[in-house]
Amino acid sequence: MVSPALLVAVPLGLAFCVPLVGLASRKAARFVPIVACLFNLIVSLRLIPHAIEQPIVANMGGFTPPFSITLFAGPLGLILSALIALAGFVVSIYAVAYIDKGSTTRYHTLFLLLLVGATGVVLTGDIFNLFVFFEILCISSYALVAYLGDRGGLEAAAKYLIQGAIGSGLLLTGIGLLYGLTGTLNMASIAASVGSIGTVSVFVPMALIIAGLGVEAAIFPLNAWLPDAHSSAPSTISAILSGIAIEVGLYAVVRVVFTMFGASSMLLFLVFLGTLTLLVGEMCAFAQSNVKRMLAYSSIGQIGLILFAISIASSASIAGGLFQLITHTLSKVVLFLAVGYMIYRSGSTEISSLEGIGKRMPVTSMAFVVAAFSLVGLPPFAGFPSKFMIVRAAVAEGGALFLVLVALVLVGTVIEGAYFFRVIQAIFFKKRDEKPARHEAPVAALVPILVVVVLIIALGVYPDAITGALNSAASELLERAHYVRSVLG
Amino acid sequence: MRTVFAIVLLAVVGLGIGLALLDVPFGAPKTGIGDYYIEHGREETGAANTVTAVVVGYRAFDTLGEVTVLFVAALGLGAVLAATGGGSEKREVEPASLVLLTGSRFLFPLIMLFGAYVFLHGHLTPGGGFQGGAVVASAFLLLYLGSRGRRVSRTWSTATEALGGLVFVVLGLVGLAVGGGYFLSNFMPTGALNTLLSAGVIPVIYAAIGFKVGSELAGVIHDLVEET
Amino acid sequence: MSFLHDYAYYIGAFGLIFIGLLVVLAKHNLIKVIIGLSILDTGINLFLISVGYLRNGTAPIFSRPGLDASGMVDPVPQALVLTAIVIGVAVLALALGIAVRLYREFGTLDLRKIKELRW
Amino acid sequence: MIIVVSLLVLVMLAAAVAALVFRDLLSAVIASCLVSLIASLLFFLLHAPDVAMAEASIGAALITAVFVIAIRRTKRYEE
Repeated sequence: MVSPALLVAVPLGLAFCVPLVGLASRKAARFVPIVACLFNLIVSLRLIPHAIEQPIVANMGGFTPPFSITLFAGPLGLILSALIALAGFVVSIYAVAYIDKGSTTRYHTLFLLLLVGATGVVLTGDIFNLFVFFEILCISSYALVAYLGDRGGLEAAAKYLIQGAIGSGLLLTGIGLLYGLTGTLNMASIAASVGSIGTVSVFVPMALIIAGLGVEAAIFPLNAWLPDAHSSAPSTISAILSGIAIEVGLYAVVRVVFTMFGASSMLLFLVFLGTLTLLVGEMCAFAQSNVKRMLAYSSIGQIGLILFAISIASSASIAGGLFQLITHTLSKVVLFLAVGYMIYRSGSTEISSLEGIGKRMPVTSMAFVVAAFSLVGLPPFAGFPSKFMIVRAAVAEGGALFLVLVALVLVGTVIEGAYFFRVIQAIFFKKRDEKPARHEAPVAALVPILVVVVLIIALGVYPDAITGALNSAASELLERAHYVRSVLG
Repeated sequence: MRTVFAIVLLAVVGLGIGLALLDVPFGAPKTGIGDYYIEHGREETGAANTVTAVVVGYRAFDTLGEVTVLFVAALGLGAVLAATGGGSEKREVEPASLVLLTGSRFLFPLIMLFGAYVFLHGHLTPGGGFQGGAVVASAFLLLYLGSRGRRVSRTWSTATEALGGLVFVVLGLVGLAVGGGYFLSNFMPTGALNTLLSAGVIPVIYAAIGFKVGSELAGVIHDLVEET
Repeated sequence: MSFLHDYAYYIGAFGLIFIGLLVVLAKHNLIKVIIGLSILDTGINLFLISVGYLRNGTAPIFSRPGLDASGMVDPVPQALVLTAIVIGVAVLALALGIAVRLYREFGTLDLRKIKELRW
Repeated sequence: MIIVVSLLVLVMLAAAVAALVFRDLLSAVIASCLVSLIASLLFFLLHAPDVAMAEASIGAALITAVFVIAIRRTKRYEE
């Protein structure tokens, strides 16, 4: 069995190689991220069965925890790292042809480092190490948002950077307080000792850490940066930010709340926050006329839905929430990648300018439709079983409160359906006078899109393929004592 | 309006932190992982400087992430400033004074030497790769202030950055291969305490970090100065 | 006096954090905001080091034999702050790069005006 | 000792306030450099010589230089 440290070390080493390869040949440098992602995908998928039996704990440097930094490769971490590698793989194939402006070697290095940061966050078992990898993720996303150097991108990057820096300041203050209180940084040993400290003293660092991470996770009052950043970045980066970065932020919040603090009193608050985020995101998305901004707001809505599902904190709801997370990543990757070439061909990001593009780019448009249907939750796509699981789990909680919340979630879904149908209508059913020739996206872009589309359909038809792994990921989150035991022995 | 809102928000946050701080008394002895590091740091890593033992020994993985953060920022800065190289009119360069010119030529090698000293002695005395790297970068800053003609070659500095990071990762992987299956484990003999050739891989890693940080910070200055 | 003895460093640290956040939240000039971030970082670092302090302690370096290990200050916050300083500098450098580019594109550093100029 | 520390803290906070109110960005940067320098002294008094070195060389010296270069490339006064 390979050490999970390789999941971070090998892509990181390859990322340091990209500029060196780039000195020799700029063309060759574009393929390094593909290799790194493929490696991570294979290793993560091979480790998942082991991790379901027993979480793999790797101690850095050979010291014993809590004195070393540990990597905790449980089912949850490995599923997410496989998802990151998959999305990175698909997007980096697409980027080979799509990214042709600016210093492309720097783009590919930053892109790979962003994925390294995300992988580190989902695997680490140390709160300060989480902060460090979080910064890698954030700083490379600031730089990539500004990559094109146009007005919108620069402004969005500046806003994103300021808000992100405040967030990481809060996070670091929280970590400092927590270290002062517990005398340790290892998440398992914090979890073991947090019960013996006064409630107020624990609440303050927890609030600081959640607020700090919440900026990146785009939870409702902290998400002002997101629509600009996601809509101004190059489409490949929008896909990764939307499909990976905010999910990783959400993972960090969930990990901190569930495993580190075991804060069951926070959960109801997070359920409300999730519902609120969902409704705000979907309503704002409905009001947009720019297709990329619409997708960005839709990401806020989806994050709200995932937060809602996970915070219900029953085994079924967490599994549903994680399934929704996977669905969202796959769908958003397809949507942003498809939209990338649609915008390129039509020359504008307005929804109205996409009219009739279904005739010019039928395959890309069909991929867009599949992903949109999946996000809305229509069968036979992956979004249907995931949304169904969430709704069923929420209703099973019982009580009028959850029925109301489920109703609100369904309202959100209806709004989501409405704005996606509006776009689909523009793409296919609006008539344009002239007869434009067919002009598809290049094959290098279509292949990755179609691979994910096939995955979306396969998961929709046969969801049982991953529900087993998701259930054990859910129990990893719910059983704190088991987490502490497997790290500290 | 915005200022008032900010102050109210900060007051609430400050009150909460103040309450939590009552449980973290200033200057009192605390029982945490720090005691273990002080007690066992010398024999487990061979570094006389316990802070270095923690930074490059126990928490070397953090440090790997940290050099990556700086790498990301230097690259990102380069990418942002390089994007759409519009009109690149040459800016007028006022000549530096004779004192600065001569001084910078004289001081440059001395500062470089001092920087190398700082990062090579990180396991013995205060200092290390980051401080030494910053000193090296300040030598380049002086070069930019003094002799206007001399420039860092961005190709070479990028290569140094990437190689420094690569050395760190490869040392970690060698540790994984021969050091009992642990990434970043100290596989070299730790030697006698308080000598230059002690603490196993720590001086090697700190030297790599020193070169890397120095070239990254020099590259940041270069990118901003040359930006047109 | 004993109040100062106990809280002087905490007051300094949280004073800096407070002022830094105030600059970031209340100012509109981008470079001023970045200065605020730098003050915020310094305050957080000072706070972390204060957490690890031990009264009448010594620096955690065995520079000569015979130093008492029990009287040393906690090395962990120092290691964390080393990391945090470098990360802070990385963010500041990138932010300044973006500010320089923004000025070239918009001709102003005022965040309100930049918003108006857009499209 | 405590009087020295209190005075240093006071000067540091005053410098930070100065950085807040100065309209001249160059003066504000110098004030924030002073904040870093005093913080580095305080680190030294807190028995953290490693951090003091890092703060003095990176936080006070280099980043101030980068700020000054950036201000030269943009505008000196806040409007």
